[in-house]
Amino acid sequence: MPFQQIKFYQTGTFTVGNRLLDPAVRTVQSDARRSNALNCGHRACRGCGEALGARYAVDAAMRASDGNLVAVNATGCLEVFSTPYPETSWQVAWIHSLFGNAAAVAAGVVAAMKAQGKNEVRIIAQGGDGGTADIGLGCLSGMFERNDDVLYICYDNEAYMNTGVQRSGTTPPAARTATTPPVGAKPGNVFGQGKSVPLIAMAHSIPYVATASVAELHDLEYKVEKAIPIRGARYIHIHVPCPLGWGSEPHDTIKVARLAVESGLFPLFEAEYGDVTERTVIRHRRPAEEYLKLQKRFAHLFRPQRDEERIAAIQAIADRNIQRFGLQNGEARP
Amino acid sequence: MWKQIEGSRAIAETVAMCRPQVICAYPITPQTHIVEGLGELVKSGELAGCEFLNVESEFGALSVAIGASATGVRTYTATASQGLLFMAEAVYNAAGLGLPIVMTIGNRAIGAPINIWNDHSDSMSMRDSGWIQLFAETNQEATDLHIQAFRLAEELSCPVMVCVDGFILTHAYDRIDLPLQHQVDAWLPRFEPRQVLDPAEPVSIGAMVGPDAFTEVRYLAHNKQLQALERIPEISGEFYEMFGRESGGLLRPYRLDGAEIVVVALGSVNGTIQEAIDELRDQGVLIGSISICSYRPFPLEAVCRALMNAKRVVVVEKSLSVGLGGMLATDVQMALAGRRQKVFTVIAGLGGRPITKASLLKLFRQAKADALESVTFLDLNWNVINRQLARENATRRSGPAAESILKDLATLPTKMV
Amino acid sequence: MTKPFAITLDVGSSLVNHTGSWRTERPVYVDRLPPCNHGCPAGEDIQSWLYRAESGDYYGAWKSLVENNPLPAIMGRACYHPCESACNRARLDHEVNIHAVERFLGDEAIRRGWQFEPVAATGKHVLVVGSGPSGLSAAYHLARLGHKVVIYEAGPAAGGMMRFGIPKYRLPREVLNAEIARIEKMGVEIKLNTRVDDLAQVLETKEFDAVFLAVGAHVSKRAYIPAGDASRILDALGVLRSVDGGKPPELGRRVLVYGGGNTALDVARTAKRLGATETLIVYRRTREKMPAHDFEVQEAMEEGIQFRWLSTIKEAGEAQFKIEKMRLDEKDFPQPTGEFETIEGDSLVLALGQDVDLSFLERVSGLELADGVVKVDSQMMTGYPGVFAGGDMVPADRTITVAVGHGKKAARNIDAFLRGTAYQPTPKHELAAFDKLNPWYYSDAPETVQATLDAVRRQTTFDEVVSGLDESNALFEARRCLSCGNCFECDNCYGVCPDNAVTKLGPGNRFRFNYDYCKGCGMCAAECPCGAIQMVPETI
Amino acid sequence: MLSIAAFLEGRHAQAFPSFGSERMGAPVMAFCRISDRPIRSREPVTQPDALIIQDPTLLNQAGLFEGLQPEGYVLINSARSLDQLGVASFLKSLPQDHVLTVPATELALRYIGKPLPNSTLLGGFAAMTGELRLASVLAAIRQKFPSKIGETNAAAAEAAFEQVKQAVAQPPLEHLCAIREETHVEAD
Repeated sequence: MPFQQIKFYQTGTFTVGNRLLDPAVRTVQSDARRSNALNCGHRACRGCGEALGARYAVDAAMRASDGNLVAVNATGCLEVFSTPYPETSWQVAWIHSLFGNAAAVAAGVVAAMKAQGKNEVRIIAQGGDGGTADIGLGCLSGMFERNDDVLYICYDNEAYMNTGVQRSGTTPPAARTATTPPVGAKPGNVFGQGKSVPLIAMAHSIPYVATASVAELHDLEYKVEKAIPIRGARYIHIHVPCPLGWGSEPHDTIKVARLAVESGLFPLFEAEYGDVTERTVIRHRRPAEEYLKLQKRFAHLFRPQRDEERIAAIQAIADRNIQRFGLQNGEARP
Repeated sequence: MWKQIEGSRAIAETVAMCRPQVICAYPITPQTHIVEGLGELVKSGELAGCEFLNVESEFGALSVAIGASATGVRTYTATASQGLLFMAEAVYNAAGLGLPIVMTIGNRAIGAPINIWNDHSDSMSMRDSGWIQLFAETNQEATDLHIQAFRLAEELSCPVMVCVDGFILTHAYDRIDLPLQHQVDAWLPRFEPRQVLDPAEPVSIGAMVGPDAFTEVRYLAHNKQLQALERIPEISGEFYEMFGRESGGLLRPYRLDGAEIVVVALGSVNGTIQEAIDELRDQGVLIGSISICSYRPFPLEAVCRALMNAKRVVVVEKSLSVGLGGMLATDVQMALAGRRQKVFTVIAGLGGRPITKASLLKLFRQAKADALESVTFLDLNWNVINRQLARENATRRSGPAAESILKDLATLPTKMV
Repeated sequence: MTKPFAITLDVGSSLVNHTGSWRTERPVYVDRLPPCNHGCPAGEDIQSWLYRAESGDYYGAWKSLVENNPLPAIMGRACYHPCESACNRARLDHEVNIHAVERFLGDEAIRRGWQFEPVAATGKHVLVVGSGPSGLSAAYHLARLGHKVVIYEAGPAAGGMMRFGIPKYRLPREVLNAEIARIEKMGVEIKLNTRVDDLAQVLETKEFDAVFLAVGAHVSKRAYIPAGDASRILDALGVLRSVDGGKPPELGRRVLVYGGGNTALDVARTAKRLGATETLIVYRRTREKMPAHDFEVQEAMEEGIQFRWLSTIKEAGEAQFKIEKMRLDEKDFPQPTGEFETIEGDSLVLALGQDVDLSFLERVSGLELADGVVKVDSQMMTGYPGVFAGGDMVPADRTITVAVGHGKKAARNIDAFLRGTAYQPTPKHELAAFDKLNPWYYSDAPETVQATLDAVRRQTTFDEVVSGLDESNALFEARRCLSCGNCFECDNCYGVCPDNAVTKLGPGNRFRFNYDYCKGCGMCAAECPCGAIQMVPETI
Repeated sequence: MLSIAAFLEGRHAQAFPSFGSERMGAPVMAFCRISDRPIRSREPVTQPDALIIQDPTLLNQAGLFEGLQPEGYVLINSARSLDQLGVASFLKSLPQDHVLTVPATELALRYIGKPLPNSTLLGGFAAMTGELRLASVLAAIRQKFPSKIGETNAAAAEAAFEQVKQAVAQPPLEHLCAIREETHVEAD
């Protein structure tokens, strides 16, 4: 049929589902039989980006592994809101040990599966930015260096939300947290050089590294489904807004994440064996300011008066990302 | 099979006979030879079907072990001293999750000042973590205890530490009767996990438990150790039936017949203590000793029974609860709660200081003469102490104690060993 | 295997925790009125037939289309498509080319010979006067309701203004004939060359239970222009009609057209096709003020038609016309400037608008006339019970689309009248304005530009200027629709809910909220691309 | 190797280093107990029956001979005489033939090709004390170093055994013999 090759505009190329597509090629999230790995009844805040990102990622991993999945979880919001005794929201084999050891526990699970000859079982480890970029970095690096057969997924909401929004290694410049209050001459977080776990992961030359966002479901699922079958250490860093910690509207969670991507502040790319191989080109570029304005954690950049210097400095970070990863030219992945 | 062999090597070969499926290693003296040996056995293929991971830290080592054990395989690791402290968080976690991991501790002091030599401060620091702690008196027992440890751990779904005196046992070449593989296979059942990470039967392990159930969880952990009190002697008995050797058990009495003075100690020092006891017995002194193998769970009843007729109890321990005195002594006192016997604490062998028969004889004679203080520091160099204290009294800024003491030691005549 | 107490839990146990109690707002699914539907004078449900068309179900789409309009092939060509002017897609890239898809469906129906199903007869008889768009539309809708309809057409062929007012190059006659024939197949009888000179007479016969008056405005307005005997002055409709009749008038090489409406353009472009080398449109105001549709002005210019803005014709001579320049006052009314000039011209065609000949109504009692049209109530009934009127005869824009809409509305009211009831239109939904949408989810897609015949060919023949879409283009175009205000099952709400509180009911059945777990975050509403979810406060 | 040799003769033996953090070349001590009954004591040897000194430069170290038994043995790795080493007078209290030197390093260089006198000295020790049979010493050496190194070490030990045997009369048998060995840490 001639129209099969045509893109679908009414159903939108970017919507979750697409009634005109063969169900087999639709997103996992559009499937009425998706695993709902993280089920109803969890105690995450309204509009929680992490809860959304976790279900996106683990459902995709479940489909890619045909249900042969074990998940290891670091301490943090995700663990606390999903498994308060006597209820668990997880529908997959799941273990929580400590804050800083998810990567190592996962390595242990892998070793045990290998020893038992259960090579079909795929292992993921997941944690927040604190458990990944800060306290868990040692174990993570060890897992990478040994090239253990683990897919580590970091849900980055850019602060220690579980303990009440304290600064983490991935908290962006100028952001207000409980430990970087908006007071004094330079309110909010310092303008440090930042800490990019994806780049740290790439420095280990592991088979696969990717960044993803809850605003780009197709892209996210593509990356998880691509990562699952790869043998060896893999890392996916997912940007997940936190309405509570960021001071954004619960219904704006995806919008905020989208602006992070479209401003260039959160670049989407893939890397294999240490080299960037793919990037997701920005469709409609937006100024960083639009992203900042939706979040109370940046309110002090605009009130009482605009902090032109620091707004420009943040825009410069976005510009650098776009230039560095070539986010505006080149072919977007179909 | 008899061998003249280093303790660490004997332990490595025996652990291998228990067919663990995951072993993780991180180097720290004096435990290192054990995992080196196991690494070699895995790489050479002698220990088949086992994954050996070189991890990035002790914290990582036990974390890997937690993951592996939760996946339902027999898991082993070893550490010592600072290493045990660095994995402390995971130590409590493994016990809390009820994972039957077996871990060897090559007992060593804890800094600062950094010290690589033997005492019990490291495992003592984890005595309340929920792990079972078994102390080996000899390298033969160290070897045998590992086989028993796996059985005990897996029966109760509770992790076990086998505490082996660093250097004194780990590095000593001894005459050891190594078990045979077929014996171990016959005696040690397959590991049947109580919980396992299995996509076919998914569960969530490691939930957050609030005030409504936390006490119950903790009580159940305590109850597990009470069950261990029953099983440890039984397992020791069953071990005897297969291997024809007495190893393990709750405690081992020595010449208690009519003993008025009873010495209590953990680990390898019991050998030297027994030498001293023999000599004193020859001189007609009514003295005996008990070597405690199971420190956690602590066998209150058995200890109480063993000390029933003693007039004085001398607890020789290689650790110090700073500001209190002895930890073992405190437990012994609890065992003797309500009885009138005197319990003396002797802090000895800290940071590798040799516990000599001579010093022990002197000590026990004092005990006989009822001339012991409630807390005694064996072979304490009072010259050094007095000078430092004097300095500190003279000026508040007296500099780091350790350095000044080393200066003193250099100027004072001291016995070189 | 006895699992450890409390620290190890069985999966799915969190379902006992009904987080719905956290909610302060609840999402509800709504249907909003798409701007295209809102803007269509014929009351077409455009979105619904585009929805069917985009999945390749052309028959279904056509059936849905003719629910409201029996003339898609004609309308797809001749309608000035206000739907497209209202289309939200224009805010993204370019409005959806709705008329092209409509025309594709209409042509497809003709090609495949799709017909209307016959219905059970009610035994009622209705007379329709005039077979123009509103007459045919009314006849069609009445016939679908089971009434026997007879059309009296004064002219030699059915179609009214569609046939006599719209040039072939915009509406090929075979298309017109095909869609009229389809209506006749339903049992509608068209009596040609049957002029009603006195309606009262017809009414007295009691032959009909109701009458619908749909006579077009065929009488051209005239303006007084002093003219010499030799000067050639014609009226636009006359020219167009004679061209259709096959007896083209003598216009000469240089033709002046006086007026600014669509008819002026039609006649100018016709003159060009009749061989005029120069065709000049003279209009008293500016291009911006011109009532004609801009795209027609554009096409005319492409064909070499010239324009003289701010000008009135004062005198007509043999081959010369005196023109006065005008200026617009503050109220944008043209005022004379007293500057004159003379231009050459062989003939002048007046296109100054048309009137309806209402003389045949004079004797109908109770029926009121005012400013050249018939007064009707909200049911489109005249002062005489059972006599209804629409199209050019009533106060409204005079377009075929409006006429078709009148036909439908009148038919419904006539039906109600025949049943002794009153027609109750269903209340309209809230408008699906652009700000209700989340357009991020639609990828950019430029309008498929219909291939237009090259200008040269256009000027010499009456071939259709704008050609149709092929199937894939039509499909592409249909799929540019944003489905404003109505769920198209894109699964966004189902996908973006962090609490899995949306139940997917399967194809065609849309979704249901599970309020046991919905925390009311509103993400579904924010991310619904077409604005079909609304957040309403919880009553606590 | 000493303890292994004793083990091979069916005796109980215990060997352990003076546990330290020494790096190559630093002076260290190692201890060995040999007995006919199980050895329980875990204290370092403070009153040795025999003292093997691998490096004569350590001779003037304070307390080197402290605790040495009246009937004890001293074997020194040196090509020089006791007089030349200046210890003859200091050790004259010991029985004759209980204090000897043997050029173990020279022998090692000759037979092994490396200045590693350990196993060589064991041959000398066996000859001097008669505590162990040469055969068991050689077996222990071969067990410790399989392959060619074992053979060369054994050859060196045998040579030392012969040299010392020349120098001594039939020695008395001890029942418990504790040996302290003074040496430098070697890389093996």
